[in-house]
Amino acid sequence: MRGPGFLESIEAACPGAVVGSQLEAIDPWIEIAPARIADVCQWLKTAGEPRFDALQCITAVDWFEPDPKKAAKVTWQPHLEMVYHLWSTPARASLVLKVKLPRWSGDVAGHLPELPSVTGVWRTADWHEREVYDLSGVMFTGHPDLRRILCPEDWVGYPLRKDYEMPLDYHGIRGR
Amino acid sequence: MSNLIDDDPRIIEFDVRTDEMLVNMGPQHPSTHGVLRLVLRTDGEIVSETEPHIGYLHRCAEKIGENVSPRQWIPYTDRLDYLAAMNMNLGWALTVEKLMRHEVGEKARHLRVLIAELNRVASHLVGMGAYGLDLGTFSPFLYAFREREKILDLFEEACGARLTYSYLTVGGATADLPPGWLQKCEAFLDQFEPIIKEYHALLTTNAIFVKRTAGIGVLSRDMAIDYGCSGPVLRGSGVDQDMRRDGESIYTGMYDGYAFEVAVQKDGRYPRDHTYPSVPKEAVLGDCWHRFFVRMLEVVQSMDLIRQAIDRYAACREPLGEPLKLAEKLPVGDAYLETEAPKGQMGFYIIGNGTSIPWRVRARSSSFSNLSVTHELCRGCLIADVPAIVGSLDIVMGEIDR
Amino acid sequence: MTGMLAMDISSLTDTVVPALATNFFPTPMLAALPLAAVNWHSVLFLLFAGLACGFAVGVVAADNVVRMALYLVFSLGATAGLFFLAGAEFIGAMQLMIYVGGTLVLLVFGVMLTAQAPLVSIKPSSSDRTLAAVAGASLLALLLTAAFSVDAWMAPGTEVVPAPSATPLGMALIGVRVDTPPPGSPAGGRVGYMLPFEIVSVHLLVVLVGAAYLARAKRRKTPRAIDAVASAMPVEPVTAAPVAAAAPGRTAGGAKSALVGGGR
Amino acid sequence: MADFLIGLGLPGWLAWSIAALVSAVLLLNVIAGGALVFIWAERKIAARIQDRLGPTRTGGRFGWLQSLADGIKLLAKEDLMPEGADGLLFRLAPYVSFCASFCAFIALPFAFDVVGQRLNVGVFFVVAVLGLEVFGVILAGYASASKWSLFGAMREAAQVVSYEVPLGMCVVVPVMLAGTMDLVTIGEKQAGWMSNWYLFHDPFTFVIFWVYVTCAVASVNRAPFDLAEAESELVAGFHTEYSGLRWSFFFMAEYGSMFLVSALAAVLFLGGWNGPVPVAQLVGLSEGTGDSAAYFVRLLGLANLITKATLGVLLMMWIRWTLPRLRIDQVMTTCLKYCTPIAAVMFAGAMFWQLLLPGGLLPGWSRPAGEIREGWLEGPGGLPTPLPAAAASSESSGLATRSPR
Amino acid sequence: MMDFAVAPFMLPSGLPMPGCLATVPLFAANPFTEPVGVIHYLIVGAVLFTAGIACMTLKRNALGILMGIELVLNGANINFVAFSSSYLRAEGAPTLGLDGQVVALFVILLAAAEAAVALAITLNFYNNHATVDVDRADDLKG
Repeated sequence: MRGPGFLESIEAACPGAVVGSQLEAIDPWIEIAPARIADVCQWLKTAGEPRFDALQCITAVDWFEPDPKKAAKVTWQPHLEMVYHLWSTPARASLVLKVKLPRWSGDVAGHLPELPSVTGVWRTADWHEREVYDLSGVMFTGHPDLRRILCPEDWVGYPLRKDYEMPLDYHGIRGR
Repeated sequence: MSNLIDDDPRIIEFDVRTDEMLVNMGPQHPSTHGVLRLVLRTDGEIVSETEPHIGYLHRCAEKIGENVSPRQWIPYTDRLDYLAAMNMNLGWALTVEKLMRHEVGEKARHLRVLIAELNRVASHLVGMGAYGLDLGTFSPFLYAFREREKILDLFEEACGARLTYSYLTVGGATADLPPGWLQKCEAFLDQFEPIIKEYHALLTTNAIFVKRTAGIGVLSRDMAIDYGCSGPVLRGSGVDQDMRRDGESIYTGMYDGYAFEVAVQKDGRYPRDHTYPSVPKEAVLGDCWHRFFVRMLEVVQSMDLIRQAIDRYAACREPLGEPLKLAEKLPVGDAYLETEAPKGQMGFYIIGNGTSIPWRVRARSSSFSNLSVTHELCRGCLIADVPAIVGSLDIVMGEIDR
Repeated sequence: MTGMLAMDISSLTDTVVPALATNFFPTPMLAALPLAAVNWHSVLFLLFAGLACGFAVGVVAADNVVRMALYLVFSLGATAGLFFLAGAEFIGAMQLMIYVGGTLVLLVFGVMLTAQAPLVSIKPSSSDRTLAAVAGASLLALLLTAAFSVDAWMAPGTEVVPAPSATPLGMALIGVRVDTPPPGSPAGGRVGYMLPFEIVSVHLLVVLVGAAYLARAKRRKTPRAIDAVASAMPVEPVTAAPVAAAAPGRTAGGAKSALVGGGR
Repeated sequence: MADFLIGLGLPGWLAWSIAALVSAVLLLNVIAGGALVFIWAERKIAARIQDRLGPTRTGGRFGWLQSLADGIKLLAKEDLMPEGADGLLFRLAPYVSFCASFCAFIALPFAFDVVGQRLNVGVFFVVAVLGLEVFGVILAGYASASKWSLFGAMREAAQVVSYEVPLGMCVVVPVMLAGTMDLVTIGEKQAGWMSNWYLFHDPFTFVIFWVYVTCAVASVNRAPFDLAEAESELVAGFHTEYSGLRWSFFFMAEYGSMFLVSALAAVLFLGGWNGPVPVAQLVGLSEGTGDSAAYFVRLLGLANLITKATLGVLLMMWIRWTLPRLRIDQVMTTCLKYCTPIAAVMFAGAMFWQLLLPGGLLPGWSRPAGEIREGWLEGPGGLPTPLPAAAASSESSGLATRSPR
Repeated sequence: MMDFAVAPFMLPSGLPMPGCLATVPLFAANPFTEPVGVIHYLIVGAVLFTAGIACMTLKRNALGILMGIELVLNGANINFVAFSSSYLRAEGAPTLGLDGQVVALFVILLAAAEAAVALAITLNFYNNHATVDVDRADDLKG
């Protein structure tokens, strides 16, 4: 059961979860409400047809234009976007889910946006979410062991944010 | 005396009390491939818990991707999986072409198959040699590198570099193959064919190798899919998935017209297994031995693909075609593509915003997910098994830490 | 260890004609040598005895239990040398192999297993030390007076090189006494050791099985983390589940996004 | 040697002490020289197996001075000691290990009666002293104050101690066949054609030889059994913290015991100094016919034994560079479940073979009936009766030129 | 053969004066040239025996006591071998002959067995009380 019918089946299964969709893009995607991402993923993995039993990749994209001149011409509002690439092994089909998050929760700089963790659905999400937390600063609720994975434990700041400033020194090692 | 022990709440363990030891393996440990640090919680010889610490080789290549044009980022993809740089370049080039909906010519397509499969052979040779090193035998490592040197000579002639090539780029390749290269490649394949039997005799059917790998680190089918493992690690557990056949049409299109079988155990048997050694009886599907054996099958399969690519490349008359300009404008939109790199499925994700600089670049590493399975596989094994298991996953730290 | 060599030397020393030596080396060097004929057996005895007693006292004096074990190894090694010097070479080799090579390795294993930081060196208080020294000295004095009281033991040895004792010992252990009765011992009374030999072998078996049973890994009230998990590890059945859509040999059309529609 | 010095007019005891000193230094040179040659041979063989050249330039032609270069490097290297280490034990460990492997050379015969000290319990003494080497390892592991070296030391100690059992059983078979533990007599009884070697004495001894080789390789910690310095897990095991001269003592002890174990195999199973073809007998030379002939026969014997021992060492090197390493529990299972039971069964088989077919299978083989064991004749009714004193000494002295027994 | 007479030092009362022990001429002339007799072995045996007893009393570590036992057994062994050796036998004095060596052999074997059991007990003790300090082994006190 493919194509537009698939979209309806998701909406039927999880009413109110699908916020938007874009079917003409190179990789068509569906936008999911932040609070419902875990339920949709659970459904996709267990009840959906075809079963999406593998999570390929979780990416965090920081839509924020630091340069004021360009910021004026930009059409979108500054926000943080989570992109989930799923894969169905039996049906060899791919699916892209997107979730829009505020850059900072409650627009208070420093408070990380919240998002329910999908570690319960796919075990591989454990490390992927730790990397997104480490590099882009997103708090995953329900994650068993949310620590920095690539940067040192006591690193300050989230490198992949557009407005990230490289610290001048770290434990005496000069940054620039 | 015995009842005193039984009901005494203080006494929990009766065994000879060896307190749990936190033992560090790495980051500069000779057996882990590159700078990986494994913290083992051991009780005597038995490892009760393994925790990999990564990030020692983290260069934040993705941040740099947001400041350079796609063709300028090609050298960074070389440094991800430095043992199979050609496959990395190919993956990134295809992703950008997918975003720009650009089709490369026939000659470029066959050239890419030829070069990518040759690099897969080189990468698997390193994997085989290093695995022998992990299990304590030094000679296979040198046999493997002797053959790999010949492949590197071929690459050096093609693009001038031996490790980080930046040869396959967006829109084709930087330069066409020099005359006489195909004959040299064919000569290499002819003399390499019988040597595969040597590797099988040296390692695959070696009684001690089987004892050290068969039945060790068994990765079940569901756990492999659940942890996002891919490539030989996934196929070693019996999952019939290979991106060259099941991937996106832009990538499988490259292999259009190639006779090609996925090297995985279908209903209990490997394809064409009459020429390879039989599966030892202790080997369980999904253990270290099967992962190793799948890699050896893929080497033979890749050599077959290379021969077909040579004939098709020679048949193409028209010139190779120019790669895209350095500062090519990227359309608005995003594209994600997974290609079958030697270590597993290497995913690239690009978001274009109309300028020549991408808005976001993401590299999904196969070894990153393959390594995340270690703490499941190493639970309850002996210390000597940890390098055997980590070695069988064939991980490269450059790709994991990005 | 080179005790045997000394025995050959000593048995030959009395056959040498000292006069022959002097005319060949008229130089004063030879005359300067004060010792008439060094009895190598005595020199080696002094060496090994010194080692044995020195390291035995070392064992008592040392506080670090690992050092005590090391001194004990050297002391028993020197005792093996003494056995060789006394002509009991089979017992010397047995001491080296069973005692030093077996028992003490067991002891060192025991030390390694229990030598956690606080237990490695337990210092006895100084009052205990003096008490032990006094008791030891008095016991030693008592033993030595008893030893010196018998005149027969005081006389020096006759240095009769004994016949090799390995085979007679072996034969004695299976009940056939083949060694000629030593002069002066009662003629008949030589008894074979068949019964004690069998008893010791059974005894060893029982003791070692008992010791292994005593030190076995007993059942646990709360299973160790790894036992619980190891049994729960999901191991797939050997045959892979057949994949639903078996792909034809050639590469079929690429994967489609589920949203775009159109079958495989 | 001693008679020669006495002839010079030195007093007896001085002559004997110099003779003892000379033979001790000679034995030390055997180990040092052996280590020198074997280090070079190991590099060359490893290279050949791995399809490369190995050292070629040091010392001119075939890089033969490579070992000397290594030696100088080791001498120049600083002898480090980890700060948490137990000073006394750390310094003592290499010497304990080296002395154990050196002591065993005392009882090893290189040709007929060319032996440091002809012990009546030769075999037993060698196996006993081999067991002492484990103390050096345990001390090194404990004194290096690091978890990994302690792991390595414990593994090796457990392995060596448990492999002593099958090793002892394999060694007992040739002793049973020869009737004595004296290595010189064992070698002497295998004189003559190759068929007299104990290896071909009966099928059970043949199997026991291969079990001996496995246990020897394991008890010397080589090849598939080298758990102690399993680089992949323990980063060189117990001698991780050693460098410079101390490390070279462990190295020399390893090569010394490798040579020793293969020389013991040669004497026990491969006829020691008796070549496959009894050249000396064919040419008519033998012990008794004059001094220079005896000297030549012994030289030939020495050459035979050295070649056999070196072949054994080369075999160990060959195994090392081809086979991967076993896990510690697999090493233990091979010892307890394979080596020991096979050795026991073969030992029983050899015993019954000896009992039922004393003369051997082929009637042509003439084995002296009523084997003389250590001077005890088979008396009436099979009960061994002691030889009359005179006969005993003359019988054995016929063979030995000078030992008074 | 030069033999040496031993000055009688026994007092008529039979009890030797402790002070005079040091004056007993063990080696009449020079220890390097005089042959070794049984008495020298007895001295070494006595020293080892005493060291063993002192070690057993002094050490609070269970393994220290075990080592003391080993020393005591070895002291006894030396005496057995000394009496059985014909080399050390004085003129006409009877020796144990082979019996001495066989007994020493059995002592060595049984010491191995004894050490195994003792270690098993020590490990068990260590296991249950996380210490081998013997003074702490007071569980059975009333």
